[in-house]
Amino acid sequence: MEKKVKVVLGVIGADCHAVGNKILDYALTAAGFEVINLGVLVPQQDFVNAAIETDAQAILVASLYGHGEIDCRGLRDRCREAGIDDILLYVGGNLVVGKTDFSGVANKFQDMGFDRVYAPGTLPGKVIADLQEDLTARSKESLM
Amino acid sequence: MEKKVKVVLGVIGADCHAVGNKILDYALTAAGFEVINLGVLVPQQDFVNAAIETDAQAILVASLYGHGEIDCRGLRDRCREAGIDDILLYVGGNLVVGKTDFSGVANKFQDMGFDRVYAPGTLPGKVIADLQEDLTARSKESLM
Amino acid sequence: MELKNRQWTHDQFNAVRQEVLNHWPTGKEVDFAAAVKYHEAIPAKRQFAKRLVKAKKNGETLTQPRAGVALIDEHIKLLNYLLTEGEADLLPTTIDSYTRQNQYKEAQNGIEESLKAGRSLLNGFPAVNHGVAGVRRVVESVNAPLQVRHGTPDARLLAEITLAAGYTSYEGGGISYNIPYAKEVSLEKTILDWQYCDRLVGLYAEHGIEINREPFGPLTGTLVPPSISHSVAVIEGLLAVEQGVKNLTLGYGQCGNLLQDVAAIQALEQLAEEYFSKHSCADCILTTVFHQWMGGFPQDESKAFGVISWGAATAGLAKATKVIVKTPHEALGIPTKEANAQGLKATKQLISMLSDQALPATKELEDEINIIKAEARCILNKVVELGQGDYALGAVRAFAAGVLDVPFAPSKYSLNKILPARDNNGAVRLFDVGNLPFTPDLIAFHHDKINERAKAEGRDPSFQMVIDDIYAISKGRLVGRPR
Amino acid sequence: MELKNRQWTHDQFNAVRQEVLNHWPTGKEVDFAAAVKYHEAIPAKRQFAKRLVKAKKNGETLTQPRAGVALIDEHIKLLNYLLTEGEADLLPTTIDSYTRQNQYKEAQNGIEESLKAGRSLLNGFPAVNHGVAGVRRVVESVNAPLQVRHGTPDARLLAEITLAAGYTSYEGGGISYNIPYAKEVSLEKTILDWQYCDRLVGLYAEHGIEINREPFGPLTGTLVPPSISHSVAVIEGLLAVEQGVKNLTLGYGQCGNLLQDVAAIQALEQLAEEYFSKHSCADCILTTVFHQWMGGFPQDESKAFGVISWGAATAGLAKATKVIVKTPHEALGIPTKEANAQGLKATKQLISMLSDQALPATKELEDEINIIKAEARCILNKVVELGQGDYALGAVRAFAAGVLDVPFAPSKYSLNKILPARDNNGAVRLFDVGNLPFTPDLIAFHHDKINERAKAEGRDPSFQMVIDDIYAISKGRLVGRPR
Repeated sequence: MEKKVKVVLGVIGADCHAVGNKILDYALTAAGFEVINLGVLVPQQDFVNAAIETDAQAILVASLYGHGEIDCRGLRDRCREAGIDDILLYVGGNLVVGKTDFSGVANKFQDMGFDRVYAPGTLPGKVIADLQEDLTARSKESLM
Repeated sequence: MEKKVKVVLGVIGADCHAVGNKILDYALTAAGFEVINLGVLVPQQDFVNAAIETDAQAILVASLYGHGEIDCRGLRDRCREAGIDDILLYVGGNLVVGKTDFSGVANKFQDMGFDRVYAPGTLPGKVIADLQEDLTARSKESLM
Repeated sequence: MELKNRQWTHDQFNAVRQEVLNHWPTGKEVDFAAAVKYHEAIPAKRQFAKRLVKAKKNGETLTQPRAGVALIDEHIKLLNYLLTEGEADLLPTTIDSYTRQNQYKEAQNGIEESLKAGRSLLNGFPAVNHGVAGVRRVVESVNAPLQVRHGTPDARLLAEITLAAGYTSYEGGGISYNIPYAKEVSLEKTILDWQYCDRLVGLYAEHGIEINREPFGPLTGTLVPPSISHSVAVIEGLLAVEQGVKNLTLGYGQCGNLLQDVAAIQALEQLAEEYFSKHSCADCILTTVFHQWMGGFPQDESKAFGVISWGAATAGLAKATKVIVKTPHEALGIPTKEANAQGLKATKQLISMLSDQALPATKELEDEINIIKAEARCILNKVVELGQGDYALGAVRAFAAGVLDVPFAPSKYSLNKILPARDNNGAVRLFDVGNLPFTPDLIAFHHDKINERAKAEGRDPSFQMVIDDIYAISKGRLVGRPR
Repeated sequence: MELKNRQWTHDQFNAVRQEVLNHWPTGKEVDFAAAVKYHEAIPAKRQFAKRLVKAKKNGETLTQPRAGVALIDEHIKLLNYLLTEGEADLLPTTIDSYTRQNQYKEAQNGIEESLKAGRSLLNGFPAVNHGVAGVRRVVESVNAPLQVRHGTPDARLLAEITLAAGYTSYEGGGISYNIPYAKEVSLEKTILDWQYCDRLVGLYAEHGIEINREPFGPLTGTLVPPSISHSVAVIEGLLAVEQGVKNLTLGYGQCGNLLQDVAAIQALEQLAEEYFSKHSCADCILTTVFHQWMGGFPQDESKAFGVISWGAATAGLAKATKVIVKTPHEALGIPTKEANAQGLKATKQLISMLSDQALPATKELEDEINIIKAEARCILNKVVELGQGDYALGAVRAFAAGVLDVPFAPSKYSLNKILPARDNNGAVRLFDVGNLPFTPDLIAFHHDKINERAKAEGRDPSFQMVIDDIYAISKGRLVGRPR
């Protein structure tokens, strides 16, 4: 039996809305991933700790209450410090308050070290497809 | 059998809305008046002619499309010229466009020679009561 | 010409046409053969009839605003704004008041004054004055199906010009654009004039051009019982079909009681199908239009949104093919384009949210549908009897006799003997059935409904109820309860 | 203290009270005897319970907004604006997030920062910090019934202060303010803490002061089937009554399908009456609250008006005793007072217009009511069985077993095994019933409803439907159809 790829999932910050989290958990599990779901109200360090403990290959961060920039800044550094610099970091949700140009938001989060940045309303299927693509690319790299 | 008091009723100007006119016709008739209803689209002179022909004691003018001031100006003069200077002149409806202070509107129409000026939404019962009061006052005057 | 419900011959039509096209200089621009060619090139997505048929098939309810200004470029801008920002499915061109009275000189003056003023001084688009070439600029600049909406008793030249210019739908009818819009114009004249319009649409149909026709459903817009407006709609539909119209939209104006309104839309479609098949008009495609609340509106915009939304919800639950949308400025006069788009968007939201629901086909709904149909049958059968088999003659005689009677109509040709009032649930009933040829059962039904309300209010049934109902809406209510 | 659904003794209550009143310095201001005197002087028209009872008797549906800012004077201005301009019948005081987490220091900081900034930097009114005297300034400046609305798992001190200050209604419950609002707080703790709040209300009742209590109906606000939220409402109601509460408002959040929503409000009242009389709680007066759409809102204000109006119409047709109103700014965060008043006015307009109508009591409505009641009975009877006759213990065990299960709840104490999805008409059903103790008939009912939709969509029933439903509202729709 093939070993499942593990991903850490959670809602960062002080928001209790769990709908997207539950949906993504279900969809990722159905797509064959092993999901370590930290639920809501998750501090940065908990994401890193869970990734190390479970040897996960990706951290999927959701932020829903508009303070994503503050909550997410420094997460890549924490990963680096913990020795998992190469882990995939994805982020999505309502990353800023109100309507703003999304490409600016995406650039900002990419500069903060996120590999993928999703606009509000992104479907789980898109995230899964990206994850499979990025993981395949990595395994090819490691074979070279 | 007592002879009924006659009143002339009509919507002045270029408006086709007949709801209030029909309501007032019905209510006045039920209250014992004989109503000469000229309907909608009535020019000033038609009100005066109808009052003379029928020996009416009041002319009730409705104006619904906001141009009441233009349409009603000079009606009292026409009555004077036609020798029915003492006829009761009432006016009501949406006399001006938009929301305005009603007391200003009432003063303006009183200056134009109207005995009673009604705000939008006045109930027929009020008009009937006023009519009965004014007619009683006049008949007392004529007995003195 | 003698009034009869019979298709005009080409000779009859052409004789009148010569005269009509001379009413105003732009009439000379009308070239029928060229117009047919022009229509042939109009893509399906801009054809009113095709869009309605598609909506009916898919169970959609389409949104349509009212809108029109004096000048061509401003009118194009307005329509495109309502299309993109308002997400309207169908677009109108509302005609100005002068054109409605065939006062083309005054309309011309309005155009010139508007040019000087830099804003529209007319309350609609004077299509006759702009002529075929001018109107085509609108047709070619707006990527949506376009309809002429007006209120014109004699709309023959307007039809010639707008249809030649590529409009694919035309509102109005010989009864529905007379009784609520005129005082002393005879029904014979308006029915004849609208036979002309229908025949024109029929001519286009003979040349393969499908143009949608829509009698004006709401009539006076105030407490009109569904069976009355439905009877007029069916008659105007039959007259239109006789002249060769192949695509018809029949309308109804919201009364405010959900059950009655949903029943009314369903009864309208069923009645039309029944009478059309009875009179071998089965090749005409039928759709329905629901008019949001036509009575007085609250001045407060939020409250107006409430009224608009209730109309939208009812249209959606009734599954009307389209809904004519009001604006939050309704109480204040002609709306800004922004307010117009707001009404459209609120409506669109509700239509979408309710797209998967209908009011269930319960016994209560069925009963209400049956009442409306039974009443309309009484009227329609008496109309055809009075007309000795002819609906055109019958309609004229029925209005004279009060067999057809529209409450609160300004026209002296409406007898004005019936008195509508709301029942205890806000449905529109008849406090006085006047001369309507109802069966004793139906008369008793109305009587009982009014009595039920009277009892609930602790007063005797009286005309005061009618008065109270008229004034109720200014207090935000449907039923005028005693103070 | 051991968890049991039994009225706390005075000794038990007083022991805890000493501790609670010491959580923050303002706790010392609470003087129960003085508070009772204060309440005795509050006129009837400012008493929440009395206003609700009157509304229930008259068949009214009252409007209530959500609103709260950091500073007392600004909060008074806000409430008075919503009263006069928004025509609200009932007024709230929404509590800030720090107070909800018992972080009174942070709330104090928020007050000071707000004073400096000249605008509210808190998302609600920090009633604990303002203390009894401060809160009374609000009570004495607003001429309407006032309720505390929050989302506080441990709301004991907040209850002591606001009730002593003269508030006459208090929202929340041991389940409904835990499962959707917390992640790791145990149900035992929150149920005990809410027994305290209920007992406090019961103490006021013993002194002749009637205070309304309202469990939070909508839970997570996303695809919660009515039988789930109703079961929680009945349990919280029974727990409250046991502690001496005499006036209860049970709530439900709009699902969007008219028939289901109207059925839900009626089923809620019937179920509560059934279980209350079964458990000899018949002297508690019951009313209902309908929450307008709790899911995602369109950013466009006109579309938001549409959503608000649909909630208002449903509340009116369902004859709920009150409706909690959203604002056209819902999608954008905390609304301006103007937007709040707009939502209230649109709602008021529809409530008034529909005051004479209800959805008729058809067989279809009856069937839907019966389904909801049958499901809730399965759950409630299993809860009491698991608790060996005790609803408090039963609730804790039921959540552990998935007999009670709230979809999309953040709390780890909700098993999260059930999966809701909409049926072909947009009603919320269960795609996966998880461990809910439903009869085979009920399970088959849900299965059939989901299959009916799957067939209409030409796909197999799958979790994709749940995902599509969640995302549907962003496209203005209820049911997420395949692209």
